[in-house]
Amino acid sequence: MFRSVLIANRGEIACRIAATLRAMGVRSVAVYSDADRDARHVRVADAAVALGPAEARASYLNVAALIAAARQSGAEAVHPGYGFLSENAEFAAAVEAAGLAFVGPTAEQIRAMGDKRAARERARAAGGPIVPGAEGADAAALERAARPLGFPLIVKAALGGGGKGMRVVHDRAQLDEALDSAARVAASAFGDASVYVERRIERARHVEVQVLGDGAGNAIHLLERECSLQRRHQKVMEECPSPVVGPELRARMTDAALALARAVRYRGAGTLEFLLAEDESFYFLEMNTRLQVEHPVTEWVTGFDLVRLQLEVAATARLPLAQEAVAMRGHAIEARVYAEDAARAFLPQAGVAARVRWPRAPFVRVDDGLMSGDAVPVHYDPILAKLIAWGPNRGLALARLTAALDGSLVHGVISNLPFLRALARAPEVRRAAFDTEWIEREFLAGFAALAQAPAPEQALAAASIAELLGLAREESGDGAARAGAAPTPFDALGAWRQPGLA
Amino acid sequence: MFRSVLIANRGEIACRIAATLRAMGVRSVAVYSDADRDARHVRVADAAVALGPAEARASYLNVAALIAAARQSGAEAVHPGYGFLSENAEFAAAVEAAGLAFVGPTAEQIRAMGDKRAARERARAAGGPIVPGAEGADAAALERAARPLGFPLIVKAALGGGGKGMRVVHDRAQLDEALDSAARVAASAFGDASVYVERRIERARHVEVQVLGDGAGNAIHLLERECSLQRRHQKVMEECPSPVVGPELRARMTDAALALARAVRYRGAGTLEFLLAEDESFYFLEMNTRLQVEHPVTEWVTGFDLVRLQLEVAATARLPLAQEAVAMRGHAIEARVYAEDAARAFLPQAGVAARVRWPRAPFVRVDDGLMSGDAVPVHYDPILAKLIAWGPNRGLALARLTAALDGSLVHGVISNLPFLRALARAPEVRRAAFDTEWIEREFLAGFAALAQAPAPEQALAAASIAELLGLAREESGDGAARAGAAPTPFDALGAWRQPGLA
Amino acid sequence: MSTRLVWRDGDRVREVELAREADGTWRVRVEGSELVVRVEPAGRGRMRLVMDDRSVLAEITAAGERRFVQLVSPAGATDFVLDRATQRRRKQGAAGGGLEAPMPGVVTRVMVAVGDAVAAGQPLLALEAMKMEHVVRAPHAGTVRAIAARQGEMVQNGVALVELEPAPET
Amino acid sequence: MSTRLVWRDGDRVREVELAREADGTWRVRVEGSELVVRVEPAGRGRMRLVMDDRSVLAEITAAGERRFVQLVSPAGATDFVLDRATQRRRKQGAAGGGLEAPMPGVVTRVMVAVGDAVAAGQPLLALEAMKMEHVVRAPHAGTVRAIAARQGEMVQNGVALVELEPAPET
Repeated sequence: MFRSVLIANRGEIACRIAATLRAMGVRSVAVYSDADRDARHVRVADAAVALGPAEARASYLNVAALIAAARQSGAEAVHPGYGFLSENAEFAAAVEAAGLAFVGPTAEQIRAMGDKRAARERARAAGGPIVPGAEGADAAALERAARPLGFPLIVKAALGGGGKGMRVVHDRAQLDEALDSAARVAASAFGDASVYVERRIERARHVEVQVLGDGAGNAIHLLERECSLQRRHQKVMEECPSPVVGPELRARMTDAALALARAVRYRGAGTLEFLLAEDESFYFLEMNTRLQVEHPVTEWVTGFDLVRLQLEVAATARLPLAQEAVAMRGHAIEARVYAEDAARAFLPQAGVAARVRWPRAPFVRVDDGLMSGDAVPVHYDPILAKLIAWGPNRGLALARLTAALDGSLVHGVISNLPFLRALARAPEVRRAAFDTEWIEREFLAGFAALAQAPAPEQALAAASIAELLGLAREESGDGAARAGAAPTPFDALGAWRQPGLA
Repeated sequence: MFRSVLIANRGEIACRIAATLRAMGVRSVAVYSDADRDARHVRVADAAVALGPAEARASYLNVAALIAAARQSGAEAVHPGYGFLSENAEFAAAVEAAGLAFVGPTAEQIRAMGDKRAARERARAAGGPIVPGAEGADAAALERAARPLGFPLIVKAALGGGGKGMRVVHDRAQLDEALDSAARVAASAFGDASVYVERRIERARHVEVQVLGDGAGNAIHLLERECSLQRRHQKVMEECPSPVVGPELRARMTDAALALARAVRYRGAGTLEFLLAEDESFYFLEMNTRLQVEHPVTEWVTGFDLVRLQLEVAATARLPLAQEAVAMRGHAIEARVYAEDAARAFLPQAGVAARVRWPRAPFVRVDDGLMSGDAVPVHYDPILAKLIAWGPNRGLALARLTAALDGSLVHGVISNLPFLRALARAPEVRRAAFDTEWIEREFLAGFAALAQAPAPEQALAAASIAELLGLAREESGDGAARAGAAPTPFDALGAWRQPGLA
Repeated sequence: MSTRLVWRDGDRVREVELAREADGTWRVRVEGSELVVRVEPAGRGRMRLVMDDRSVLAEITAAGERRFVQLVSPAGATDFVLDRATQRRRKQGAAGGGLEAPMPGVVTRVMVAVGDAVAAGQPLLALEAMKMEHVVRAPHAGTVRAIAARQGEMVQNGVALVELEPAPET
Repeated sequence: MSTRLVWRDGDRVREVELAREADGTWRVRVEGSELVVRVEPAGRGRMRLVMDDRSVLAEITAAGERRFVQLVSPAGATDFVLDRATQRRRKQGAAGGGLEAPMPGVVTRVMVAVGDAVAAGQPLLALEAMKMEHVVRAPHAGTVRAIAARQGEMVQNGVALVELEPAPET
């Protein structure tokens, strides 16, 4: 095993990787931008190297600075986490060129899977089901090729991701403009105007399969995850197993995933995303060549630490376990806590999280990157933490997740906790009756009305009483927060215990 | 299910019970003494009732105040936790006489199992193996009856517990004095001078079986726990399963446990403690008629929430699961963090825990009752938290527990964390080669030498540099701590970033 | 003796009148309805509001003018952000809003200059944060009197960006 | 320019001499050996001591005269409690110790009175905390000059309980 690993990331995922390194006795090296000097991921690592200015381009996306940090700190391997450079082939190549191990697939595999159109082709070649689609050298050719597919269609950027550049087209009249617009967005966002079209699968669910390959053509799977609860193609809650996948469908989906992973001789942990139609047909969507945000639900249900498995594959080029060792126990659900204002179009938030409290409860796990007084910088993805709950069945897991959301507090920065609490209580979520567009189609309007309703009298009463009891002191805001204090009305004043006050 | 449950306890166990109630949607009612007004268990409950002065006798042991609190708060049931009144038959009777459900066995069952000698008789009647022993109306009769047992022997108080009043006798010459002394201690500690003797089983392990009964003669088991790591008969680390119990022995032990539980028509969760000899023979020791401190290891390995099971039995008088539903997965180990100075004879500590940090890591659970700035009162058992780690095998669980201990910080009050860290790293603990006396016989001396060694230069350097950088300000001690701050050298002074300082 | 407090609650202005009785209970009037609450300690940073038939845990954190309020009851937790509605902010709110930074971010483009006449809905400047761009538009026609932010500058949530004098009504 | 600090480390008195170099590094001398360390930030409340061949995380918390120190390295975490060794405390330590409360607790019995002559090892008073009783005994023969605690009183760790004047050496 490596003696020292550099974590080329920040926030909760950097903390989570450091936890596994500590349990393995491997020295962890954190990196940080100027905005993250005091961040939790710096505090938990054995060593830390400054990268540069706050902007991601100058720090967490700065390949040269990261390679220099790895060399300087004596790291033998680099774990990229998710986001940032985790799916950047040039970074993977640069790490290996520097004589270090990249905890992930080869640069070629990242490149091949990063081109969504090429990935589709590989999936097709490996016998995987793909959504009927069409390509074409130019708009006219594409349009001709798309004719047999019927409508609705989706136009996608070849190099896209995260839904960027995607357009849904309901009839022939919209197609020209959509192709044009998608190509423009693709050119500006991904530096390549190539687009392709796919038939749109209605009311589809997003189900993905976790795989682990040794780089020599062997691969195993670690079950599937259900990630249909999305807002604008961003996952909100994920679970393992999928509540709609039975043993037979699971076998078919994992077989398809493994066929592709083996065909490309995939190395490390990866995820094959599928669209699952209501008739249980499924279609390859794309492959993520990195650790997923939602990996903890798989960890809980299978009992395996995915970061540890990644490191073992990277260190030995061998699979550390056999398929037979993977068993499913119970059900796990994750909720992603973001600094965003769900009541105001989910605008991202930043600032100082003066007071933060995450729950501790049996069968609840919290992967957090933030404690009271920590800053939420404006520069990065605003994920604050992930709450994960397990239960012997889905109902109990969801009840525990709901209680965990109620037991969470983020003050000083607006978070999406109210949104997640409402979502966890929605009857459709309890019944698992949703598809990838359900949140936007059916849930959001009701939530927005709720979120914009006047605050109840009790809230106004509580705030007003606290104000009279001394909270109004301005220094109890940012100042105290920076000093690690949790400002409260009672800290400042014992007077409230005296009945004679006011 | 009950709509509202009063938790007649404090600290980590009160917090842990409240967590399950919250996930079940049941209103929780905390109780608190004057010393616990600001304690964490008060903060997490839906309602809270003051009991009285700090001394346990006037608060957490005050039956009348507890019954009044339950009535006043509208609770329908009372969960006693462990310790305090959890094994007090009069309390259980008073709760039921008040028309409330007692989350535990009947008063008669508590009384019957509380008399260790009577419990031995019941175990023998149920066909359970008991340590060969002897009784007698007076010292002379006891001595005569004990002759066939040989030596060494143990003299025990009939109503004793926790090792109080126990004496080991190595030869005939010591017996008279030991009987005399044990009777005196028993009379003063338990109000009853009755004693009995048992043959001493050498190098025995402490293995206990978790059972759950419906009160009508049906009972299931939830595997065994290994609790041999003890100091002065106090458990220090516990695990599930026992590393020395295989399927055949497990079947024999759980059968013996269930025979007794069924014979007494046991109601609720209980634990049958056994001594396990090196030849795999085992002997009934006693039965604990309550939730054990170490229940989380069972929860993790079986996947069941024991507090929830207790509540379900109390509410329905039915077993909520069948024996077939209980399966074993992986291995879990718990370490108990106490406020005690392991370097100075484990003297209990109290004060303000100015800074507290518990780890968050995959497969690690922390049951805590203490956050930064909280008081550790002098009046109660000084348990601060329990760290529990799970792994697919014992080695990984222990590695994670070790990392969790390293990731814990308790400042302001001396804790036994250094002791636990050393213990988790001991080769005998790694090999699971220990018995109930191993810590005192072989581990303590080496640890004491280590603990009393001079602090390393790095520690002196760190403290001195911090001092020069401004930590010396006296107010950063208790004052700031009470205000919820985490005092640190860096909070007070940004000057250390300037290379020109000093 | 009672005290009056004014809060900004989203787009609303809320008035609270409260008084403490001789027996220590609080009498809180919010828009016509009245709450009688007893306040109990609930550990550092928390209080319990006890009313006739129920009680609720409340936790309040100050951050500048804003107060973060969490209420917890057996039915769950809810979070609110209230703002000490100062004279300045209420006036701005009345002028139509939309001229404060809706999120913290970096000003990527400034599309107007002081003295410009702008139409309602016209883009004034653009902010970017965490991969999202947000365009601040004129809430009404008028003349730009001041611009408080420069391109490349980082601004906090709620900071005034543009001062816009309304065009005379026609 | 260097600074000298004196610490009580258990029963020991430890002296530290430290100076900051022009380049920002610290030169720390402890009983003859010398450490050269660079101090880096490691988040609020933590610092990283970087030495030639290794680095260690350090976290220090003040509680009265005591400093709680945690060091964390890949080899694990270790905790230490150091005491600002004031003149008063060092003198007491030199007098034999044992007259301070060894743990926080309630004084259950006071077995001597002011003016009593006591023998070495004689019980002076008893403390109880969390079910444990601890008897404080005279570390040497002498005369009781003062008793700072009464029966039933709660005392903190380290508080002086009895002032004992040593008997003249024979």
